[in-house]
Amino acid sequence: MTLSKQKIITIVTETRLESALCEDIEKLGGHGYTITDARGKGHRGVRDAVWAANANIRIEVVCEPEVAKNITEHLKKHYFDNYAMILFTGDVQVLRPDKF
Amino acid sequence: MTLSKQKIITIVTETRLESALCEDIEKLGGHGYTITDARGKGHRGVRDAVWAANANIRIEVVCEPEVAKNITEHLKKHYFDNYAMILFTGDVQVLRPDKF
Amino acid sequence: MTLSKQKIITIVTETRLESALCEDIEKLGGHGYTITDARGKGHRGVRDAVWAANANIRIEVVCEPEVAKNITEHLKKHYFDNYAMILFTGDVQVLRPDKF
Amino acid sequence: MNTIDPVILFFIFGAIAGMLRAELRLPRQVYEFVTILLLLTIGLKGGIELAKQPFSTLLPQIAVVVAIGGFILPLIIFPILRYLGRFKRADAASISAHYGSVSVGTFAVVLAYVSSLSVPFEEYMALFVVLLEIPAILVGIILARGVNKETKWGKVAQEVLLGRGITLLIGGLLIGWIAGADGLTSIKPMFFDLFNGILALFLLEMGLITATQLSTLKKHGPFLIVFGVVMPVFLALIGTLMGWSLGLSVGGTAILATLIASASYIAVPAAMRISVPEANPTLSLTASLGITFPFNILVGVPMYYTFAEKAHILFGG
Amino acid sequence: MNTIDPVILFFIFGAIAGMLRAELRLPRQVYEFVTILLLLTIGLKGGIELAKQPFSTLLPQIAVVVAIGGFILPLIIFPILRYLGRFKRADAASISAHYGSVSVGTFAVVLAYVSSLSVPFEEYMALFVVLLEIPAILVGIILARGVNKETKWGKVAQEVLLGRGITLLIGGLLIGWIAGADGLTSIKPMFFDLFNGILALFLLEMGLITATQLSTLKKHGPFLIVFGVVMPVFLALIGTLMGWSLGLSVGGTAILATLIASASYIAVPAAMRISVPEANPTLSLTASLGITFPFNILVGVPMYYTFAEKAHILFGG
Amino acid sequence: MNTIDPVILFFIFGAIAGMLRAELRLPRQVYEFVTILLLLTIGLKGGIELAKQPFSTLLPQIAVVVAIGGFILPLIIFPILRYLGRFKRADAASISAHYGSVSVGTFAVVLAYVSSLSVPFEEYMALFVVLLEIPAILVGIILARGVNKETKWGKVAQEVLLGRGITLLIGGLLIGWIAGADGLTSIKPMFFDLFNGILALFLLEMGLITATQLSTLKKHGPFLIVFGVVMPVFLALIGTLMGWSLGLSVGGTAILATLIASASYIAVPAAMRISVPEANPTLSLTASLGITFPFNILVGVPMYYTFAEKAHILFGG
Ligand SMILES: Nc1ncnc2c1ncn2[C@@H]1O[C@H](COP(=O)(O)O)[C@@H](O)[C@H]1O
Ligand SMILES: Nc1ncnc2c1ncn2[C@@H]1O[C@H](COP(=O)(O)O)[C@@H](O)[C@H]1O
Ligand SMILES: Nc1ncnc2c1ncn2[C@@H]1O[C@H](COP(=O)(O)O)[C@@H](O)[C@H]1O
Ligand code: NA
Ligand code: NA
Ligand code: NA
Repeated sequence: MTLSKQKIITIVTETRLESALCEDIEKLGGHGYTITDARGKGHRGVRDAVWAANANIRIEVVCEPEVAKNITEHLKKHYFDNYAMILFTGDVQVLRPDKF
Repeated sequence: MTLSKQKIITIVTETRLESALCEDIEKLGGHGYTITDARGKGHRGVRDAVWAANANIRIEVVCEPEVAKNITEHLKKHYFDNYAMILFTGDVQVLRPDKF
Repeated sequence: MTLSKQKIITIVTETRLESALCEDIEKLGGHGYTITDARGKGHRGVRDAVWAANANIRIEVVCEPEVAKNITEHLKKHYFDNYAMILFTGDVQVLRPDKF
Repeated sequence: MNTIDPVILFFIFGAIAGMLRAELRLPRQVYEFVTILLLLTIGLKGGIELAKQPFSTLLPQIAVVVAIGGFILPLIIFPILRYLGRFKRADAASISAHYGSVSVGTFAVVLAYVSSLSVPFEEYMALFVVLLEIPAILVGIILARGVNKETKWGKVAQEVLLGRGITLLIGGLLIGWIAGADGLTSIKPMFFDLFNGILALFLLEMGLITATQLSTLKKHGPFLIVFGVVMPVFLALIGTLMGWSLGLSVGGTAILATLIASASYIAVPAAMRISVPEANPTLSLTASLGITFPFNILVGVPMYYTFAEKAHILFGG
Repeated sequence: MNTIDPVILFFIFGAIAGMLRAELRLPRQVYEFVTILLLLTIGLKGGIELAKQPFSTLLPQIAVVVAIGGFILPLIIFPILRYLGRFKRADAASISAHYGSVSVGTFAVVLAYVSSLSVPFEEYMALFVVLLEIPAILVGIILARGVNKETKWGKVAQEVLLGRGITLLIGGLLIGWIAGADGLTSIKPMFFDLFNGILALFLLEMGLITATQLSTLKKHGPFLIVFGVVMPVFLALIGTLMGWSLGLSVGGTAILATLIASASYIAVPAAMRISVPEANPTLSLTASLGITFPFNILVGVPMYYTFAEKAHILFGG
Repeated sequence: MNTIDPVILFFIFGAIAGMLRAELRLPRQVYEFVTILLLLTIGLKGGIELAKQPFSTLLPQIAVVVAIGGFILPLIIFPILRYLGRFKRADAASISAHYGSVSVGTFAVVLAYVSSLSVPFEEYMALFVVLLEIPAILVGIILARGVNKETKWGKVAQEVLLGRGITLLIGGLLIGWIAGADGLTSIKPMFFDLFNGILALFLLEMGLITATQLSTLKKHGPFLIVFGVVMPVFLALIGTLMGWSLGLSVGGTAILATLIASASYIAVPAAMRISVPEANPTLSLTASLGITFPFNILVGVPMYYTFAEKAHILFGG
């Protein structure tokens, strides 16, 4: 069993961006993503998910470093200024690198 | 305060496997797990959690590298071919290594 | 695009601590947090989220190593003995270090 | 009743909204709530009727319906799929299990339909929903695996008998049976008065889910489409004959025919996923949920009612 | 009706509990469920009435209401915000869109109010909720961007037309229109009998949400507060004139006035967030949800009803 | 009423399904929804009755019930647990607080029971649910800590008074009190007609939860089991005497006895978890939820009703 290295990008942002971001991720070369509902607090204040307008999602994408870089840059350019959003990247090992 | 190194395994898969996987994890030496409801997309298409048959869970297990390896191999053997499932491993530092 | 290093702390604990922990995190220098609902199993048994008393939350804080250390020590001192709780730390790269 | 039942309009609305990709989605928990209420109510209704007559008088009927509907029919469906449809063994077995079992949603629709016609029918029909859900699953597993020692029958039995659908139906049946109609008056507003409204919400969501299934239709060729339309009609004809032979009323015959014509999309997929994981779940769901379910509730139910009427005119009774 | 409507008491209770930071929160899925039921029921009621009269007779009314309410009013509101309020272009445009559109929650309250008075009114008013929700969004986008080639109008249209609110209202309208009042009796207990109870739960949650908006009030200075109170009264006066000129009954005039006076807090924020992301969403939400919504349901509705009565006495009709 | 109440059948069904590990689970949000409706309705019912009589006439009753039920009883229970049961100080204090407080679920069941008997009772009893929930918590904290300066009483008060249960009960009481029975007719279908159905769903889920508690029973030895059965009977006897002395009707006496006999499993566990975190929550939950709750609703309620009848025959009144 050999594990190979990949990047994982985690994005926390407004629920309303869900469909737009999913499209973006696929266009930029992500082969999959996982989404969970979330709430939280950041520079744009408390987002406590009491109603849809104030709810967050947490998106994870496991992908090649290159793709991770593209996604990061794309989000920085198109969303960071106007939306509640954070993004961070980590290292993971995966079983089947070809899947990602 | 000394932190010690451990592995974290994250599994994203079909909701229906929940009880089976929890049993497996314990048998293979995992001392705990955390589960959140999720949705997503991968090679087996969109799993948007509109109904139970199409929902994902995200399981995290913090454990010894050895246990992580066992879990990975077990899942690869028993589930990867027939179920929507991804698995990735990362490094974490924990407070009380004896807990995991 | 330069990414800078930060720590990510993940806490899994009883839902009832949510507001107390959020206050603590801010006092200790965390600039934000993300929360998802969770269930799981650990030393204090199965917490399957069937009702509020038995549900978990999963809190993530991206922050400076120093802040991560403070949060860890604070939680260890005030909550570890009496509450179902685990905590682990990992490394992440973030876009705008000033945000965290 | 010349006009279309409003609950069916909710289904059509959901399907169209889904096809247009409207941002419409019952929260999953609401869908589960609605499903739980439907299952409990159907069980309660059945239980009330069971209380009115000795169970033993039903035994012959039960034996026939279960033997034919649950065991023989999936065995007839399997070779059609395997040799005519050229499906893999596991897939043919799984689809046979789906069509040998029944759909609670379809049952609720035919119940609402027959009730709206104000014709009498045997209310204990709910009992058949419970009894017909299970046997086809066993047949399906055996068709896929043979009588294999490796199959963990204990696990399968648990998965099936203690699955949510069966548990709620049986629970409702028992409560209805013990309490009787009078005993249940205090909970009538919740479980009986709201039934059609709850069914409307359920069908709205089913429409949305069905629409998402349509996208997989293209991939699976025309055989599945033809199968999904022709098979329920064939099954309904057999069900009509069964109902007539058993001496059911016209209403009861129509309900039994619909039940036999319906295909499971909750209990059986769950059981197959665990017991025959190599079967492709989208094939069976596309057929049962994407084609047969809408066909049955839009076209089938009134058609099968006509079958029942014709049978009673033709053969008498 | 001298006493305060109980559904309003639920709003006040929610607001107070929220301000005291009580641990009270409808689960989000329950709030969505309640919203879905409200929207469907409002649509169904409107549809039933539409079925009673030829659609064409309504066309002139529709044209006037949409032209004035949806297009002209936001154009009047914009300069007030831009030059009197000194808001940034995007913010002024976004707030104009909110006030040019309508609030379904406020509509439900005025519906309950007028119904409790047992005065007649034009039930097809629900149609206006649908029709007034959209135009102001387009006006808002153009005000923010100019008639810009870059604006993806296709996306905007989809976002707006296929958003949950509009979809459910239209779905309800069509189902009510096709089935008619008689066709819907079987689902009446769920959708009509529970309406006020569901509205009470909705308003309880709205009270809680409103309370969380109050904390942002201080930040945005007194202009927003004055605007949030004066603007709806001004809009209501215009709405009253419109209703009277169109020959609506007193009840219908009050409903139209309230509708025009109301500001969107669901459909428009969602659309603006996507189309004019540089507009600060807390500004418009503070105004529409934190000030105008509570003002309208607590003070406005009875006041606007008096407007309608006065107008009919003054001008006759 | 000789037959068992159907809502109790739902509890038994849930408990059996849970013990068989059936895949049955109300989504948490649905459970919360159902709880919210129960609490609001109980509050509303109490409020309507309060509106009928001057509050001052109730003050003497309130003083007695709260003094004995909320303050004295937990002080009697504590030494039993500490010296007879050999529990740690914190655990004994926490369990005393649970039994000195009350259970809304049990209250709902006795309400349904007495209503089904069609005997009169004092409907303002709901007031006691609110008043009895709190004092025992304070007593419990003091028993655990002494009158400690470190205890953040502000936080405790907030936790308790603004917890969901109390907030909804008080909100309901006030709304019912302000609006009165007539004012609430428009929301009757939701809050009153559905009450028993909602209670049935609540008890179904409580049965499932109770079943999960049973697994912890073995660990905690026979003392807890005996305590969980004997204590409520003892408390009910005291409650019966209290009810009779205060001149309550037979129905009201039975309700008060049941209330005193019941143990909290929502408000108190939450407060203890925050204020006395070193107390083991599974001990108190096993007793109150795993033993006393099922005992009370299955055996206790009818038994306590007999107590009330006997007391009124024996002592007159
Ligand atoms: N330091 C942080 N750690 C974890 N999550 C964060 C942090 N900062 C922000 N978030 C999450 O990201 C969302 C948007 O952040 P912001 O744009 O800073 O308001 C917040 O609502 C939180 O859920
Ligand atoms: N590259 C990826 N990054 C994050 N999550 C993924 C990725 N690929 C798959 N997933 C998740 O894993 C589930 C199963 O994946 P699959 O077996 O590829 O269909 C999907 O439904 C997603 O939730
Ligand atoms: N080894 C582990 N890996 C992942 N999650 C864990 C682990 N141990 C405990 N947890 C989570 O942390 C919660 C509290 O843990 P504990 O205090 O050990 O009962 C559990 O309910 C789980 O959700
Ligand atoms: Na069938
Ligand atoms: Na408006
Ligand atoms: Na008590």
